[in-house]
Amino acid sequence: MRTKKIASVALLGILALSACSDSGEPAADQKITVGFSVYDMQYEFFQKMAKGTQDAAAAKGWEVKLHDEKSDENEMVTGASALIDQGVDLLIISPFKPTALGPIIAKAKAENVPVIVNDIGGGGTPYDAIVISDNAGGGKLAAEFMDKQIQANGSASKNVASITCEPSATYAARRNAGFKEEIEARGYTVVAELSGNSKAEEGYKVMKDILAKNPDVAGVFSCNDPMGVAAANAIKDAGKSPVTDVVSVGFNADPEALTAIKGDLLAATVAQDPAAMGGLTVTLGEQALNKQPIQFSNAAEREVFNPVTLVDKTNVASIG
Amino acid sequence: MIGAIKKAPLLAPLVLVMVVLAVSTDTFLTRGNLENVLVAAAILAVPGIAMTFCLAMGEFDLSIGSTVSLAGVACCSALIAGQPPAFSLLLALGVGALIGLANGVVITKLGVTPFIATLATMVIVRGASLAYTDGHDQIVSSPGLKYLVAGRPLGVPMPIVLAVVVTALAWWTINRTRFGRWVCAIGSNRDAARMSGLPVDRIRIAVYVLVGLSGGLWGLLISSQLQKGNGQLGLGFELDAITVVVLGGTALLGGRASIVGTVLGAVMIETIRNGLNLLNTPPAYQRISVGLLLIAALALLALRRRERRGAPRVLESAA
Amino acid sequence: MALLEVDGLTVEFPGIRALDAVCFDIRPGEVHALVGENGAGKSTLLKVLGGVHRPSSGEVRLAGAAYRPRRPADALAAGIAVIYQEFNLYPDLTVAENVFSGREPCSPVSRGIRYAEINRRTSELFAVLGVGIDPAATVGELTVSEQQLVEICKALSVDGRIIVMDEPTAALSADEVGQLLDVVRRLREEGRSVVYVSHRLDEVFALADRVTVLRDGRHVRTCDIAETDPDRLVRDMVGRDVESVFHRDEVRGGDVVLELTGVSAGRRLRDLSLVVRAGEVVGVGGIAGAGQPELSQLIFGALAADAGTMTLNGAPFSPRNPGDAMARGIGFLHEDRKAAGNLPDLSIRHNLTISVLHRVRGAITRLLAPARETEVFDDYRRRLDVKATGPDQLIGQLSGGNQQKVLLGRALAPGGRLLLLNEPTRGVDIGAKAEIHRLINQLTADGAAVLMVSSDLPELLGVSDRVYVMAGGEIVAHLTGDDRTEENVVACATTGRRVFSEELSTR
Amino acid sequence: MINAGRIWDTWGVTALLLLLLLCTPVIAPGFLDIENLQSVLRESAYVGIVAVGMTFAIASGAFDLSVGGQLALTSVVTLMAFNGGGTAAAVAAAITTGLLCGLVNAGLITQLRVPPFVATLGSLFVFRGIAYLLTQDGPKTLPYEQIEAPFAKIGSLDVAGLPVPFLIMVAVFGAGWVLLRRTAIGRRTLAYGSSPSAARFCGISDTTIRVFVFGLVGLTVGIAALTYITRVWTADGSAQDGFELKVIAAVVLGGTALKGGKGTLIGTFSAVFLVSVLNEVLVSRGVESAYQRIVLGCVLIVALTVDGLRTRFAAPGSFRRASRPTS
Repeated sequence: MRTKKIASVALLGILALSACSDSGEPAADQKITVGFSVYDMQYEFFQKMAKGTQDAAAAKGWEVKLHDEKSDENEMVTGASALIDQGVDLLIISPFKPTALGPIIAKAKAENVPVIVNDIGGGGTPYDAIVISDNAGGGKLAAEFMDKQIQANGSASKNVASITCEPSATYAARRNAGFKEEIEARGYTVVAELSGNSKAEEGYKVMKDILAKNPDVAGVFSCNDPMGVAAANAIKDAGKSPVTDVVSVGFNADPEALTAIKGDLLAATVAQDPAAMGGLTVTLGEQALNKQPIQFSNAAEREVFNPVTLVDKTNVASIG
Repeated sequence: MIGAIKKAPLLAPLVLVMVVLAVSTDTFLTRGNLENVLVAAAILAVPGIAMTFCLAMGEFDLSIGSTVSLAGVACCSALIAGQPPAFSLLLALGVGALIGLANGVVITKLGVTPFIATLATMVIVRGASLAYTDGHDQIVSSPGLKYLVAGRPLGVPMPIVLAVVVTALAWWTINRTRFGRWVCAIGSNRDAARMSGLPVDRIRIAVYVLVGLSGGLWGLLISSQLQKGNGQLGLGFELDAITVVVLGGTALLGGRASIVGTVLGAVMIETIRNGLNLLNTPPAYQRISVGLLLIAALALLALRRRERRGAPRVLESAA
Repeated sequence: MALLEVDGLTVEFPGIRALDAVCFDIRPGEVHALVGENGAGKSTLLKVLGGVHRPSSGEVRLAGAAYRPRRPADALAAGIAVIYQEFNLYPDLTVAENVFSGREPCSPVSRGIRYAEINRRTSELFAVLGVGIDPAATVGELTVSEQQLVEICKALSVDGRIIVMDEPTAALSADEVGQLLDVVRRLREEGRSVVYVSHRLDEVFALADRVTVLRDGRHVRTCDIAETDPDRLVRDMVGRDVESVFHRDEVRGGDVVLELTGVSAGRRLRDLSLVVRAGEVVGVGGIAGAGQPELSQLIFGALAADAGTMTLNGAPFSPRNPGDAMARGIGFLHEDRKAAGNLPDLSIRHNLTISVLHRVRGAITRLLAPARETEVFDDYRRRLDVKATGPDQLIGQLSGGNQQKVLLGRALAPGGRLLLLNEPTRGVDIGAKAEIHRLINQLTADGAAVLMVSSDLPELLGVSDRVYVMAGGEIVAHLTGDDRTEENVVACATTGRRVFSEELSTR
Repeated sequence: MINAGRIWDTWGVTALLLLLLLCTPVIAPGFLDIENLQSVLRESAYVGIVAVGMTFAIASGAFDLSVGGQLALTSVVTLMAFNGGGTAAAVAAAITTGLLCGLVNAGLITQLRVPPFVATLGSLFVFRGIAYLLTQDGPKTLPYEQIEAPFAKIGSLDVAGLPVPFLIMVAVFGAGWVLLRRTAIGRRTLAYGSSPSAARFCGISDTTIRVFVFGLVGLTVGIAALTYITRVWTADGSAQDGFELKVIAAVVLGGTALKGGKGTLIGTFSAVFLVSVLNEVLVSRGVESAYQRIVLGCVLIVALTVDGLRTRFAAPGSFRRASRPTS
């Protein structure tokens, strides 16, 4: 029993000792270091965003420290804080949970490190700027396209559906809200608004249920492409066309969506340009570092919009 | 009739839920919707049945969700590389079986507890799947693969055909063949099984291979639906498969297996999911209802068993 | 010509030599008893024969050829069937499935087991044994003695030439023992050899042709049963003289400690009335399943009474759980040491103090004080003469007798005036048995009251001052003085005769 | 032989951790920076705290699959309480909610007689479901304006160079050690896990143990939730998906056997840090997350293999439960 105690004290001692043997020299070199904390490198979208950021930074001769949040809010806070601890001059973050930005921003403020948020924001935190794809605007674009396509299909039904992500995904909620507002303004009814939890598997099942419940549904908007393409597959498996029978629109312009559009397996998707967004964050970061004023698209929220575009069969060849 | 109800205690609540849904929605009983439910249930039942073997043996396998992903990736990558569909399907099943074999060997030969061994494979296999795809979708457009979900031999959707065949085979195996009885024997008394000369390790490995195979098939069915494979598919599926078996009552029996219970469990879960979607209910309620259902069904079953014999035999840990 | 010869067999485990150059042989068609105290190496020998352990050196020859089983299946294939003390049955499978486990005949096409065939063959085997058990019944629902018969049936089904039984009567009641002995004789008539391991010398003398004594892993001697007698055998086993007759001190009836009046519990216990006084040992006998352990559990609060009243030391007593009973100072020893006695992952010290944790706490901190625990343990270790290497040994590492002493210590520790002892010497070797009896004597001399459930008739009659006999959940006899005879106990337990001596009969 | 086994049970993982720490200057320079070490100690706290409760659960022969749901629900409720009533309310809410969740589990197990595995699988769905319900309008957050609130500081403050969450974790481990080794209820928990039927005849009540163990798990979740949300400032139904596996893995890796009867908090403590240090080392080596998983999985298997092989080959001689003493 006693040996255990001694050893555990010893263990703590080692941890504490090694903590004291700190190298702690200030980062005095000239070269600017950017910390980039990214949502999850498992996704192509964020791989592209990281590439865009790294390329832009390299062009300026900066060094980039990359941190993968691995879709975990604890990892996000830990890793981003660690970047600040490592003495980065600028923090760019595409947060897994924007609501968890608070402690990171607080730490950055204390260390005088400017923070540029990429893609998803909110949480009421005083970051220096946020680059966002216009999620709500993208939803509106999707609604416009859907309306046009439904009319072109000659469908009489005014019933449409939407497949959302899990409630915690703020960005997806904005897409859905934008879509819903616009499509209802155009006289349609959203008869089903169900969650596919961002997962393709569930998007497929949910779409099947929607088709069973409202066989006359004329269009479906999915808040991300995995669910969008899955829903389109479900529509196809039910013997209908995801373009001419049930107008299927996704969001993100993932490669699978582009492939599907080319093959008439998806009507449209909303393209964001993650690489450009990454580049934009670096530009904004430089302005923040140099204390230059930033041109906000929405100054109240310190938002800088990166435009989204609608991709359908007509322009798919020019994308990606 | 009464005997049937006793053997499958889920039947009554299932009928009840169906009646409620039939009354409260006008679309539940349409042919298309019922087919939806049954197809989804069939896809869930197949791995559930394999997992039934595992739980009857007193163990469980957490790696099946990752197997789904890797098998799907294997199949789709092979198709993309221009391999014939038949080969690609077999490759996926082979990958599944191989993962099962690895589980079985680690558990029996290295003596690692199933919980940890399969947890580790779950992490490793998911990692392998992500590493191989580097996060990219493996998109295919293969009628051969599509046939697995969209095919309708004799007008019956292929997943249902598969599930019926698997159910029948599994029922026969578990109740009437040596292998099945040996699985139950191990679940009933592992030491005795060793002492009476059963090839315990080989049986356990075989069961894990079976679960791996079913994971491979599950991955194929999902990839067939979505026409793609990637590292994100099948997240959390292990819990779904185990839930179905637990709901079917096998976990409470320990040394007995209820294939019918598992199938009913799958139908029950999919019915509820479908019903809540038809009623436009938020997904939160879906989780709550599945949880409550699990507890209620098992509480009833435990109560009945307690009345019949002394203390309930219980799967408390898979050590 | 011997059927099986064991020559110079040595089995070593890390740190222990379980068997040391043991020689042993079995002739065709004989019952060969194997006796020895716990730890003498009997079970190890059986496990070598059964293919569980492999010998470090020495040889086993079966019908002249070397016999080296690598796993249990090899032993079965060679016609050696070992029935271990812990049954190797699957409670969830049917009788026939258990009997043919691993050797089920099945259809070459469907791979289906031929249930008709195994059920029929099982029935035939049971017919040979002279019993009727449904082959399709689930084993978990059978009684212990029926499960024992299933084990024997399993041995017959492999056409075992040599059937080895390890303590087959340990869990059986008197009449079931008789039935089992008949079965063994029948096996011998069929020309099979039986190795019979038992602590009960009366069975050995009733049954065996020859007997082999092991002590401390060594062979002591083998002889025809006619050439020896119980005293001699005991000497051989223990290596010294042991009182084989129970010696009970004179008793003075003290105050009533426990009184039950018309107590019932469901269908298992009906209208029980009994009295236990300070300083006396009250025995409870009967065939297995008559409700004796349930009676003790009811008094201990582990089984709820639904009618009747109990008093303890004159005060009303209605325990809702064992904790209540322990708080009132009642000690309890369960009959199944393995399943409901030992705490296998705990040290012997912790096994003992678990019943008195409130007494080993520090005064101020209210935390468990290891020093006080050790004190309590050392006290009982001395009183009970527990042989262990240290207080931190796991209980499973002790011999059965010493395990039982630790558990007795646990029962005594609450310090009460009433002890409920179920089968206090089951599975315990002769030396330890005598010590436990001596201890009971000593406890009652100090004024404790003991209620002892025992299926060992000599023990029941020898140790108890008064005996209650139960049948079908009722008390059917109360025997005192000269009425305490084996004949009375057996007759009352099995035939419906009722004998009430003294006070209860005048009620 | 036997002693070596017992020592490995308790100290094996600690040895591995020390070995890894000794190697870090070579394989991961920069790991020993003070901020980095603080970060490692801080980020593992919530896992470690719940692992204490889980060690008790597993030692009693059951495990609690619902801790992920409990953590999500407790975090959500705590944030709601904080936004409504400040620090005191938040702390009270965390402890009460966690405890309540645990008691619900205990109630299901003792009153409805559902085995723990099933009961907690069911309540996992239910707790998460309720957390989702409460956050249908979006995640609950700690507002940035509250940055100076004492509550918000819990997760980020250091005392004497040691992060507060880590200190809380150490305190919980200390309390847990005393509870397990030096109190009657702790001893009874071990006895119950060792043999429930024998424990019953030692006057140990099934209900008491279940209520204690699952209540304790809930309590630790409550405490963990405090350190967790003050770190991430947000919670919703999806918070820490898969948390239960993380915690159970740490406990088992630490040397607590799933069959019950044994529990080693020191092992659990080391295992928690073994996993996070390893993770940190892999990250600092720039290993991609996919490969990180593979390495972590392999380490799990290797660590448990040593234990598995030891019990397997030691079987005939050491008197473990698998082979009983012979007579």
